[in-house]
Amino acid sequence: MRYLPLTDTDRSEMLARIGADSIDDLFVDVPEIARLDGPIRDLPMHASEMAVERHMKALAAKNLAAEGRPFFLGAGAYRHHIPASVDHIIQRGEFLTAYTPYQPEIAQGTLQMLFEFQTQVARLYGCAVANASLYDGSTACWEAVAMATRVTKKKRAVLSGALHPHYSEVVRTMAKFTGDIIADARPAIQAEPDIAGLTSRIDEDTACVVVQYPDILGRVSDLSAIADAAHEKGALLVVVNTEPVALGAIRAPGDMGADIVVGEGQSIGVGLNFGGPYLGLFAVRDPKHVRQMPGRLCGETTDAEGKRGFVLTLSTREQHIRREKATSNICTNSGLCALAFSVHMTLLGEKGLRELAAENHRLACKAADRLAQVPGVTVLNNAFFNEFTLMLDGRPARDVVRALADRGVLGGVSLGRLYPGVEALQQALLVAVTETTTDADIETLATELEALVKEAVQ
Amino acid sequence: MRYLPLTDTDRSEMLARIGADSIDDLFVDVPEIARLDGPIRDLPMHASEMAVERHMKALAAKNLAAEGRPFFLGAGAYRHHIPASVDHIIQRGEFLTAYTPYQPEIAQGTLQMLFEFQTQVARLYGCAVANASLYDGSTACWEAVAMATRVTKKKRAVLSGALHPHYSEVVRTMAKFTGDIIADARPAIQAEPDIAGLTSRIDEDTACVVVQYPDILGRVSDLSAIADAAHEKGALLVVVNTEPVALGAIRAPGDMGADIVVGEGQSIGVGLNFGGPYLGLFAVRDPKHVRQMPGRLCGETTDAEGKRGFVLTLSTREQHIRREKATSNICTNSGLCALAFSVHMTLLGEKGLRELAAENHRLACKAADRLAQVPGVTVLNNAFFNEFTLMLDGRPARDVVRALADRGVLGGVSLGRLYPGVEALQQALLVAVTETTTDADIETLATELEALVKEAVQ
Amino acid sequence: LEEPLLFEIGHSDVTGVDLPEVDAGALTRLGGLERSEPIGLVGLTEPETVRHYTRLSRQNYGIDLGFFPLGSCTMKHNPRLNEKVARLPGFADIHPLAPQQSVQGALEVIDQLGNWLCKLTGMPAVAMSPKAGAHGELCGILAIRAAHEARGDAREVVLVPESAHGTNPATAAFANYRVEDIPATPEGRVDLEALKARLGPDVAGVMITNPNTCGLFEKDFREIADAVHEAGGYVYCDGANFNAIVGKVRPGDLGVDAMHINLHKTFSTPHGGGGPGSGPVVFSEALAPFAPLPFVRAEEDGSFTLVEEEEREESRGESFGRMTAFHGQMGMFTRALTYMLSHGADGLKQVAEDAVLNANYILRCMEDVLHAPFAESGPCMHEALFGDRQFENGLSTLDLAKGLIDEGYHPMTVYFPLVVHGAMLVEPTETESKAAIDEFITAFRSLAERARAGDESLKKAPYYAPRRRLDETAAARKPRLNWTEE
Amino acid sequence: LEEPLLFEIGHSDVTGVDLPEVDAGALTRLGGLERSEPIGLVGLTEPETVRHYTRLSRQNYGIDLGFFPLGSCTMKHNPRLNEKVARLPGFADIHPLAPQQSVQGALEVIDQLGNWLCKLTGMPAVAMSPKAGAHGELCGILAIRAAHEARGDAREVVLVPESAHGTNPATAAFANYRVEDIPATPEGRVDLEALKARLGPDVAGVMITNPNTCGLFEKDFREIADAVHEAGGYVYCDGANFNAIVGKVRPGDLGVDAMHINLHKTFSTPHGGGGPGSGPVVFSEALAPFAPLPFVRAEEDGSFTLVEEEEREESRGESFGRMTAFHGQMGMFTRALTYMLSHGADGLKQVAEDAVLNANYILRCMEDVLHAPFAESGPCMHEALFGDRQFENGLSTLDLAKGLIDEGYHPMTVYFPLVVHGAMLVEPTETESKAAIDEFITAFRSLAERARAGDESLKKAPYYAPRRRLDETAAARKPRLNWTEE
Repeated sequence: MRYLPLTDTDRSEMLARIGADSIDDLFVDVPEIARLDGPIRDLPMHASEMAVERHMKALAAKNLAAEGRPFFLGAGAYRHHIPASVDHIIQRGEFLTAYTPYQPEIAQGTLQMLFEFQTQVARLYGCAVANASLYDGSTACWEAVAMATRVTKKKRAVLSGALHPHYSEVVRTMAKFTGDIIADARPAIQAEPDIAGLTSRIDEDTACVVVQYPDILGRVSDLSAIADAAHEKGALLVVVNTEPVALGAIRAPGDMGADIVVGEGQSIGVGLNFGGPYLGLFAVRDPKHVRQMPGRLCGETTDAEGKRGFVLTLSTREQHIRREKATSNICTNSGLCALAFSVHMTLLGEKGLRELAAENHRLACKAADRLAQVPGVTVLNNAFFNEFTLMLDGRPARDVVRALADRGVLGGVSLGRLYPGVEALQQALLVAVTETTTDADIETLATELEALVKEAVQ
Repeated sequence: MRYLPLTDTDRSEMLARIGADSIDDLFVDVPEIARLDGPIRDLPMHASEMAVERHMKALAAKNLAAEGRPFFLGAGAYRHHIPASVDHIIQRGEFLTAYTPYQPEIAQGTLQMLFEFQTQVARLYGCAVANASLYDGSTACWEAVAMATRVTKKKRAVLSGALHPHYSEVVRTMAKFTGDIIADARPAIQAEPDIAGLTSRIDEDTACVVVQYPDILGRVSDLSAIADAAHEKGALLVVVNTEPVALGAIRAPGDMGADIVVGEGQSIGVGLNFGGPYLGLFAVRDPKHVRQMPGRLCGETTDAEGKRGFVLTLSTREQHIRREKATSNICTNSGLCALAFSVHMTLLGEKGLRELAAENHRLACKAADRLAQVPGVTVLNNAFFNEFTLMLDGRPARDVVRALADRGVLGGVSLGRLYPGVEALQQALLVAVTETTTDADIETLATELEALVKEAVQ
Repeated sequence: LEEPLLFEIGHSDVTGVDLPEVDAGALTRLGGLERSEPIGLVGLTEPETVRHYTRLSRQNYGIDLGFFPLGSCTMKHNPRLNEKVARLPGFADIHPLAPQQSVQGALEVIDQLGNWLCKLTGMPAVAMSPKAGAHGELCGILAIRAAHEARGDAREVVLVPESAHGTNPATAAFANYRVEDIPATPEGRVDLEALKARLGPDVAGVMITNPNTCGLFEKDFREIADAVHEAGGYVYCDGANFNAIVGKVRPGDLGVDAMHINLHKTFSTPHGGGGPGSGPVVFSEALAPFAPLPFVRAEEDGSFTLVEEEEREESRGESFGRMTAFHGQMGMFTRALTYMLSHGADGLKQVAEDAVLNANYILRCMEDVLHAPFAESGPCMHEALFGDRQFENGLSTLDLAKGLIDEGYHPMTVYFPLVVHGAMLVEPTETESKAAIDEFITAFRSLAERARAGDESLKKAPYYAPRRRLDETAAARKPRLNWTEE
Repeated sequence: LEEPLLFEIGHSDVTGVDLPEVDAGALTRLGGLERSEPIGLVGLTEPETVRHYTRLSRQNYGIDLGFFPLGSCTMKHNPRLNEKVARLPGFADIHPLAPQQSVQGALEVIDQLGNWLCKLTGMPAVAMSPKAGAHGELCGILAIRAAHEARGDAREVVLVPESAHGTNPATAAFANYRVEDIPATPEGRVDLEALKARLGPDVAGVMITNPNTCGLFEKDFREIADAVHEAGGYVYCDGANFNAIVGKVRPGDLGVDAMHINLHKTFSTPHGGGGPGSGPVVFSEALAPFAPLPFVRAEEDGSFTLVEEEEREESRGESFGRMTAFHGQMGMFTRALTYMLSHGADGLKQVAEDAVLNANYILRCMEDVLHAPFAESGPCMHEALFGDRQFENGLSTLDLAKGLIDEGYHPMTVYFPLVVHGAMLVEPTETESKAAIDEFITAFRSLAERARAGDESLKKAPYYAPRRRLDETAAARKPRLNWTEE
């Protein structure tokens, strides 16, 4: 019991001080019906570090880790190189084992970091204010819809068909209970997003329009027209971004009129982790909306000696003060992931982020060109950042993905998995390319795809 | 150039302040003949972290790492489980990136750790005083011989034939230059060490006798008789230990009359690392010998306010003060490895070290019994701790080791490799067993050995 | 060592990564959306970055540095093995949408961890995807709403004790319920009779924390549950304090319908300065069918399936849907499972016992110098509750808390629960040694005595922290939420 | 936060590992040597261990915390990639005596690193096994002795400049040479004429540091080398300061016969509070045959062989033997190679340029307030040397050094080299930013001015460190070298 410092002698002395005969005297308030007579059955007893490490390594070995093999999965989670110093820093005990900084005098490390993080996110998104993080992109998306209904006092949200289907599903799930009305759609398989179709769905009852940028098919397009259309009807434009690296190459959502920008921050500093923990980013363009924001905010102030310092602020929005009137029920968020993001972003800086984005785009263009040469494969997109949609002749993309995995190639995400049952989308394969992709990886994917598509067509 | 903070603007400003026109103005004192006109040729240019990591991982992947495969190598380096917290602690920047603690006011962390380390080592060895570490066991062994010649003012060292041959070789190499006389021998293949033979070689000119415990064949035997014989002739007994875990089960060398105890500390906290960095341990039984010791010593003192504190002390023995009259030329030693050792030893404690030793011995006995059942295989030792010698019928152990490696089994160290050309030792295989060895590993080794020995005999 | 802000030391043309220079000509297919304006970010080289954050870290207090008795937050040691395991490429470097055949080990981790949670709580089902405690509460409340709706029963009220965490009422409100308070008895527990009286056809359920936030075990929990069930409602148990009873009591035996478990509290995954957490929810048979997607199903052939929307109909037709994009906090799952395997069933029982022992020891060593409102209500569980009623000269809980900082401790939780004046909630956890606790008691007693004596110097504490008291009012009045050039 | 000693908080029956209980019956074959007495060790659980060492660490200063201008020690940033690479199981979890077929990648690392070192120094051969700088010196001197002895030439003297590191004379003495000083010119370099005058048939060689410890490049190095060679001696170059010229100057072009390279200085492997280091030695054609065993040989088929005693005759018959049990500091090799690949040939050149630029900048920004004895001797290399001649009121270099601690800096190297009164050797390294150096200069100037003004308060500095001045005399007079119960 290597994590338990009390010795039996300690325990006896402490029981004596308390005036209890045995440890069970301290559990007298547990009703008899619920008292257990020993360790819970059917579970193993304690084990050495070595034995546990072996067990967990055996489980890890059953997974096909991305490193060293052709890997093209994206659709909301991206594999980027994370500098070694990021992990070093987040393992500093003072960061790792600290609590939420409610005692600012001894939490300036976390607080200053969050202040810097908020600044980085706000600038990346072209917004005025960002919060100190939420759970992930999808829950941030729902929080944005909820905030829009609070701000506009309207209850209808129009979701773009090209919003990540998991994100729409989260919004729909939550809205079922809150009574909000969600208008959503499936993506149309076409080279350009249907902006006119989307704006035509905005009406006077609309609280917000939610669009993804780049969208689920990897397309990028100007959002200004949507912003104008939304604002005209008194609705807010919510923009979702799942690949922050893209914003090193393309215009910021805030600059195109987005009112709330949310996204997944995982690409910067966090790693794939099979889906979590990730990092929800949340920012607003107009500072007047700050008091409707969910989540923690860190602000600058001074201490009793006049030194600059940082504190959590505007907490009257939050559940621990406002209880049922809070802007969100969020308490724990993604502090350590925010740190990882901020450290990685600091290493990148303006220059590095732009170079990283350029490198991603360059390689994605290269991959798109190569894959377009494969007989039976068409690239759908005109424009994209580092992810695009392939249309495969004759064979459901889902099968192709599985067949590729059998050959050790993680070839992409099939739209069939994301949209089960939607016939029009079954042939579509999402392919993401990052700086970690090699020319050899692209070649392998092309070759393997060629074989599989040919096989299907024959 | 991610490690270089100066910008071109900085460089220009600084050159201007210095009054130089170009950076090459600062290298004017380099003779023209040696000035290079650009980066050195035939070497690659700078590379991204990702590219370098890939390169190094590709090299690492060419090695057969021990984990997860049957592994029985020892002979001076042992594979033990190292708790994860050890590596966490040694990566704390305040330990990792500190210098030798010459400024004690801001190095109490390192210094207190060394004071604790010295205490741990002294107690483990049954000695009065241990130093703050040397490079490794083999160089510590040489330093012990050199110290014995200083103390006794005699120049002859008698080495046991069962001293690790690399250690004897280091001593012989050094002695060739210092003019010391080394009497050494090869190990006799027998179940018990030849103590009488060794003591008979001690004469009045002998500065020290050097024995290993457990010895190179894994044998353990009482050292008292050798100590007595040495002391009778005015010689010191130097005891070498290459497996500190053993001292959790068997008597301490200091308690049997050893005057200087040295050893390799790698087993506790350090890891295999293909031979380095390792950790030289060095202790003396009699405190009067302290001023003849090599290497750093940390001592307790007080500061100007009377608070307890620690400093490097007795540095008049050392090269940076005494120059050519120093007790050793050592400067850098193994600080971080000493920290790893000390942390691991702290986690073990008296109880854990004894349990660890017992578990090693239990598994080694189990392995010896199982391997003794293999036809054509004999266990040489009567007594051993976690390593013993197998005699193989009909086939040089060296070939067997290679054939086993082809099958993914790291089956031991052949004495043929350690003693090339010594015919009598070619059939001997050293097998080490630790707590990391599983029953399945033992079974695999037995099965594979059986096949190989049978093949040879046929 | 003071550390300037990143934006004061960084530069837009400095970077700590070595990437190819931007070739503007390569940005060919961005649909005309190339970013032309500066983003406004700054960079540092690696040496500067490591130093910036190392220096910042040293202005923080963490468990690694000392005792951290934050009540209800369960600041226990974070084993380093857990950190190592979570970083294995087989767990850290796999994609949430990878073909299931390629992530069988990951699905098995989720299955094994779920199995542990079900056995430890005595509940039949578990939802693994909630991202933190409050998300778990939402998960539980949504399942309750879904269950009621499934039978056309549109109940509107959730009952919550006054002493509850703020997340409870916030969650219920977020799920569009009206929140009503449950009164407490003078001894600090839920008033069973008052609760029974309030039950009725409009009450969807109750949310009760057990052990409660006064640090007491709700003796009447089983009767409460029976009464709620009889009235057609469901029982949500806030599992934030499960640390006190893990391995000793199974909530399922007390009639719980849903309970979240904070892996970052009871099961030692690190708090990280504010997250990430992980809040799996265990369910009773009644609520299990409504649990969210996706979930892991163990197949008879030993393989594992991640059940997503596609199989919704066949597998869990009544699921209320998806709460988050992927399938939960894998990085926390691997850590928590590692922790459970390390402790085992016997060790986890000892965890609860030692946590409770430590808390009672503090309670009994302090009650003569500090107001302990529920000291007579029986043993406390894992935390001891005090109040500031006996302080003089206007000194308050806040002053004592800041005084603790000067003694080298993190303060306890203050002003929570709301039911006690100037509440101080002290939770030692099981990973503190007796020596550490004895030292804390000495410091805590001395501060309590100073506060009772009206020592005004406490009003300006801390004196020895990186900062003196910070002006939170000014921060809120004129918020400065990011850096701008003066 | 003060931290007690391990032996004051640990217990003999506490452990932080979970191992099977001792079954005394299992200790069956120990030859009757079972240990019956207590060893005297104490243990801590993991939470206590992590806290003990974390708190200790906070009483240390490292580069990660701030500027560390220790002259001749080259405290540069330690890249975290290097740490990660060194821990790859393929490097960290392989045995030194593993069959060579199973460690080809490790041998290739040694070969690649050796190749980098040869190319960077312009030397044909390298010995990789020396464990640190001083061990490398020994390696070089032994090769020199072996070379002389091989031709029956028993020379007895090694010439060493007065300004040399203490390891130089200690090494020569350890190899049984008599050490004689070489005088210096007033401008801080070796006196060429005096040296030439001393050369003769009894001189085995010279040991010269270049750049030297006065921070100057030895302009006449080539002529010195030629003279030594002509007299039948060899030239050992102490490579401790290679940081200043790496990628800019190849010592092989200057006539060096042997030079060690401190991987923990020039090539950024961490100092670790006192090691481990790594000191490979490059050799000229003349000395190459005498280099130690073992070494790595690249075979024509692309494989690598570790040449050990077995092949001594055929491969390197004149090798002076083995210096250490195995084959060097692998853990440092992987880090150093990672560093070299990261910088590349272009980056390493920039390393030297920036290191020299930073040092000259400090020299020129200080020379008006601090005695700079060799300021007129030309540009300094990677370090700037000052003296305390202008201090008043008995203030000395030590006082200024301790004053720097209060300003948040580690002191520079003090009282070395011995040739300057109250020497202060300041080495900024290339990994400091201009901003960091400017801040340091401000603090350093202010202290220099206080010392010149005779500010007595400096005599009691530091005031703000974990300890005030420690009594080193008392420590040496009555040594307490380990813990004993009072």
